[in-house]
Amino acid sequence: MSPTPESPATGHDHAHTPGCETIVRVSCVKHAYEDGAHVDLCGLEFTADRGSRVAILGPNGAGKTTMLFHILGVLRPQEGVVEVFGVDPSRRWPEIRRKIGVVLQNVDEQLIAPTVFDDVAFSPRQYGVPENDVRDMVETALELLGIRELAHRVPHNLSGGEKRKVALAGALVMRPELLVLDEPFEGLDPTSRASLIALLARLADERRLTIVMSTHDIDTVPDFADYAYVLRQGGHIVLKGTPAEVFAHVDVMARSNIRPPLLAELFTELRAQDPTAPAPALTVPDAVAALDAWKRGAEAK
Amino acid sequence: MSPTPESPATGHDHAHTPGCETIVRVSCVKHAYEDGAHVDLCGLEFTADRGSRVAILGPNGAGKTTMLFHILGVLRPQEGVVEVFGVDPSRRWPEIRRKIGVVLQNVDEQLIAPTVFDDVAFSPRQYGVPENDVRDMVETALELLGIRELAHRVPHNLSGGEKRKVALAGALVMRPELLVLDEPFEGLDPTSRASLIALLARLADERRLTIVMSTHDIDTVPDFADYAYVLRQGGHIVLKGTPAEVFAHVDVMARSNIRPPLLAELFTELRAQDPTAPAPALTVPDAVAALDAWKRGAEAK
Amino acid sequence: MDVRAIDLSATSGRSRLHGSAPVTKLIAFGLVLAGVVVQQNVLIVTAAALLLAALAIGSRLPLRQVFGLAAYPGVFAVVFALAAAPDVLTGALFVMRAMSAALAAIVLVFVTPYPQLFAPLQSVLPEIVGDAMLMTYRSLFLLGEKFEHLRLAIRLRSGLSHGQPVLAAQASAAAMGSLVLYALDLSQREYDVLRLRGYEGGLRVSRQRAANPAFDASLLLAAFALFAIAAVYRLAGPALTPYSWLPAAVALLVLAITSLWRLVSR
Amino acid sequence: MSHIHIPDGVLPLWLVAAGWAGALILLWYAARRSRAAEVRRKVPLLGVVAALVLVSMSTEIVPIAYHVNLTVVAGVLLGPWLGAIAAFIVVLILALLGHGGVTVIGLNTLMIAAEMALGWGLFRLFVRLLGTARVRWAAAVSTVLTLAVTTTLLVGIVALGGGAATGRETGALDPNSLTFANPFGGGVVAVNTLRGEAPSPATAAPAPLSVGRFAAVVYTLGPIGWVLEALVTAAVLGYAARVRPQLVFGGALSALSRRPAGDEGVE
Ligand SMILES: Nc1ncnc2c1ncn2[C@@H]1O[C@H](COP(=O)(O)OP(=O)(O)OP(=O)(O)O)[C@@H](O)[C@H]1O
Ligand SMILES: Nc1ncnc2c1ncn2[C@@H]1O[C@H](COP(=O)(O)OP(=O)(O)OP(=O)(O)O)[C@@H](O)[C@H]1O
Ligand SMILES: [Mg+2]
Ligand SMILES: [Mg+2]
Repeated sequence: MSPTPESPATGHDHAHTPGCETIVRVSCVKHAYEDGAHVDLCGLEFTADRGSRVAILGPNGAGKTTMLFHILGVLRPQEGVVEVFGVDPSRRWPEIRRKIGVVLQNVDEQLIAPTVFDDVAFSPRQYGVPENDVRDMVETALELLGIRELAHRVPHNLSGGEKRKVALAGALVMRPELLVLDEPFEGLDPTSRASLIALLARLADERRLTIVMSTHDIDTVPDFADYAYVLRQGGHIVLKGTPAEVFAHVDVMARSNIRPPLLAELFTELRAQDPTAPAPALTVPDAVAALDAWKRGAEAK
Repeated sequence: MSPTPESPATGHDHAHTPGCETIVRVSCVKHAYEDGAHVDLCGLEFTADRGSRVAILGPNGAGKTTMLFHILGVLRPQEGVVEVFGVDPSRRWPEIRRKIGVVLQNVDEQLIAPTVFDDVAFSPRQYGVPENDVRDMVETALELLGIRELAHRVPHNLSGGEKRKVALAGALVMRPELLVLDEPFEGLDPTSRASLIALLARLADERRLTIVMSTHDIDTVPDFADYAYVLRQGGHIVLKGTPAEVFAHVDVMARSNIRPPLLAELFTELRAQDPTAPAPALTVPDAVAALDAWKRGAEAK
Repeated sequence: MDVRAIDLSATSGRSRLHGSAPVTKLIAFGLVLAGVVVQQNVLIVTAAALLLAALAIGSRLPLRQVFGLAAYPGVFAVVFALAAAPDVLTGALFVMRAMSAALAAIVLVFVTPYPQLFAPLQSVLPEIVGDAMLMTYRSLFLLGEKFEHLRLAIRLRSGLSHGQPVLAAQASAAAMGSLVLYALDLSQREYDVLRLRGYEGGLRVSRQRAANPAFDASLLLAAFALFAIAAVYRLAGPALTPYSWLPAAVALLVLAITSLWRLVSR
Repeated sequence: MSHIHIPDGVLPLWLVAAGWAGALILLWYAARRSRAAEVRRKVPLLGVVAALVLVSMSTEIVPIAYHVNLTVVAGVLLGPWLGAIAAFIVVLILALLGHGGVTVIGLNTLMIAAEMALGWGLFRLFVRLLGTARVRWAAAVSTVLTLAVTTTLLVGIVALGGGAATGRETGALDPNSLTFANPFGGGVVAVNTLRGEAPSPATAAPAPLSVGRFAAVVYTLGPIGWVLEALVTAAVLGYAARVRPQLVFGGALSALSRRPAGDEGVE
């Protein structure tokens, strides 16, 4: 029914295969909220390998945040298996928390210390890092995000974009191996969005950081993600694969209330009119090249 | 420097011209916040005519929300003129408030009653409408947004998209003539976004509702807006016109930290490679038609 | 909210007083407060008030807010003095005492961010109290902003209209209820955040250090001198009373010079 | 709320010292008592509720210049021990704004902590008596009773302080509007230091305190404030009980809308 870029992960067996180490695995987790809302993350299995960038897509209320909360051990699965770095995060979070950086949907509420410096220093201090090393770590993290000059500012006087960068610095300060982001682009203007994507891509490459994020911004997915998962209302995981593979399933996406990226839509419609039209390209340069080639082909005939 | 779709509005004179009644006018308003942040909404004049749908674009912190707050009379201009329905909203808000519906950026902050019904009924009750009529008005508003079944739910427990619909019902319940929306699409999935756009378009047509909204979601602008204004960092209004006119100014947009919509970018790049490429089309059907025609033209040669 | 103006001044001010170490300022504040409270001589207390005013002016604090806040306990003291003081001098003493004590506290918070004040207290109070104080600081701004937006939304939806007190009161109560709910949900989300970020007790702030130790030393010296003079006047009492105009005159001079300097160097 | 607006240097030293001693002992004890609760749960809750009380004090119910205090609401959510800690934080921050002297932080902490504890206990009691369906009534009645008791406590302190006790917030008025023209504030403040004259500070003659007169005025005028506070508290708790019932009836600490994850019990 859907493209599966890898054989289904079964148990820990391939956790030690170099180059394909599974960092996160969510397997048919069911969650019932107190007020009766059900999220059943069944269907396909969710996995994220080391160094990969995974996007979770789905309509409002599908269960994206619920899934991330299970990965972070904030929720405990009533049924099903969650494994992060090979352990159940809801039971053994203290063992793995140093390896995980988190930026939640509402960054404002995530900044808890009275200054930017103290906020970024929060985790290292709690883990008992000596104060001198803390200073170095914080400065490195601020440097990475280009916000050293904010160090002594107060969080509530920062702009939305700056707050997001501070939260990201706080998530990256312990040099995590896994970064979990809930709708990191919400409320950012397109340019800030593009620079955040570039930053994350650079981090993922330099540090072999694994990134798992949920987003509604479909058009950024091809630029950013190696893999995409699509959730349907109710939590069912209905698609997985590379962005190109996923977006090819226009019908399944539509049932998940997701419109394909504009370019995918354009190419699909174009093909409906004219079967010789090129296969969907998902980024502007690819699309230009494809269209140009197509038209040249037509001229040549 | 920019396309101006109408002669500059000067004073009230054309307020009685049928079909071109100016509902909102913001003319070189300057605002200084306590902490020293300046927003100077100068440059072009901002106007919104009856029945038109106007989008305000600009980078984070440009002053979009500040401009909307001036239109709503929440802020009082230290310099410059704001006119809504011909009066200064910051001084004579009570006279015009029944004609204006508002949905602010963060819908969570607008839910003020323990049930959806009471929340939507808030404004009519404050105006002293008899309880029987209140019931009718609320039901009509809920019907309009297709959320009758939510009437007795607790708004705090709803999903983000549902909350937004409730807020919109609360804004529409008094049958306003002007609707002011601050980033109405933030956090909505693409399908909800599309259906909200369709709803707003229908309302604007049926009721000759004037809609003024700010947004970062450039790709929805061509579908939604009749006019677009572009703000630069600092508040300067640098562009105004129909979406097609505005998006043609790629250079000015780029200086405002705005990437043009994907399709505009695609066509611009295509033209750079091949000067015979068609002029930018902003919606998928237009684009398909244009590309198809282009390729046919090439074949014919 | 006053808190926001104070925070803005404390975190963005650039005066020498802003730059000195919070501990220094706390000790100086304690000395001044003690001096004011033990003092029986109205002229000496007035001298302290004038010096504090000079400090506020010299540090370019927002004077309207500073003196507005200091006047508030003054009103209470005036009421008390009018009613209970046996003579004008005693009445004036009560008023000046209240106002200079308040002025000292207000100048302190206008030049020192709250967290920096809480940090030294943290070491003497139970851990949970210290942590909760720091948490209150952030929550205050989150909730304050939230409440402002709620009231704005209510106003835009025609609540709080004039002439309908019952409806307006109902709308206010609704805003309050909504705020309480938001606060509770916020505390749950903060719980998640604390857990995810590894919190196990013991919030720390980096202590601000003195930008200019010499200034700190002179500040302490001045505060101690003020306390010493007050103590001497209290102990030596009648013998010194004829000369009590002297400190007041000096303080007035300092105030005049500071004001002039500030006007000139604007 | 019976928040004492006494400036520094007015109350006798022994009373101030006793207040500080009492408050510090309470604080230590409260910190010990609440040790069972997980630190990650109580710290944000304390911060948020203390901030809530402060924010509510800084705003007023519109048509009448009355500012609510939400101390009973805070008490219901926090319980008596965490309530004491929140009381200290609130009073400390208010003192740094010049609202109440720094020296009287101790006494004020005791007053507000008592108010929260009492509000908590009475609300529990009345919910049990009246049932959870009449939460508004339970809230209103317990607020009125709480304020009546803490006002009595205040009269006690005034009596202890002798002639030196002075202006306070009566519970019904915004402190900012406490002017001479205000019959309520002026009355209370004036009467507590007057003997026979009309309660106008302008014509006040110096005299020792009459606790009887003070009490008479407080008990005749105070109820207006109590009722207003009770109405707001009832509305707020009613709203909260409707949306998050477990937080109101179980206390915010006991209620978890989701199970705490793996490493609970850090302490
Ligand atoms: N704390 C909660 N209590 C009760 N129900 C909840 C809670 N959180 C989420 N839900 C419900 O669970 C479902 C999944 O919610 P979730 O937040 O995971 O969706 P989402 O995919 O993140 O949506 P969005 O795109 O709007 O962020 C929804 O139906 C929602 O109403
Ligand atoms: N209440 C405030 N106090 C001080 N400065 C403010 C306040 N509100 C906005 N500003 C400042 O005014 C400028 C314009 O802000 P505004 O919120 O209008 O931008 P915006 O265009 O709506 O941005 P966004 O896209 O992020 O919503 C910014 O520099 C901002 O920091
Ligand atoms: Mg979500
Ligand atoms: Mg905005």
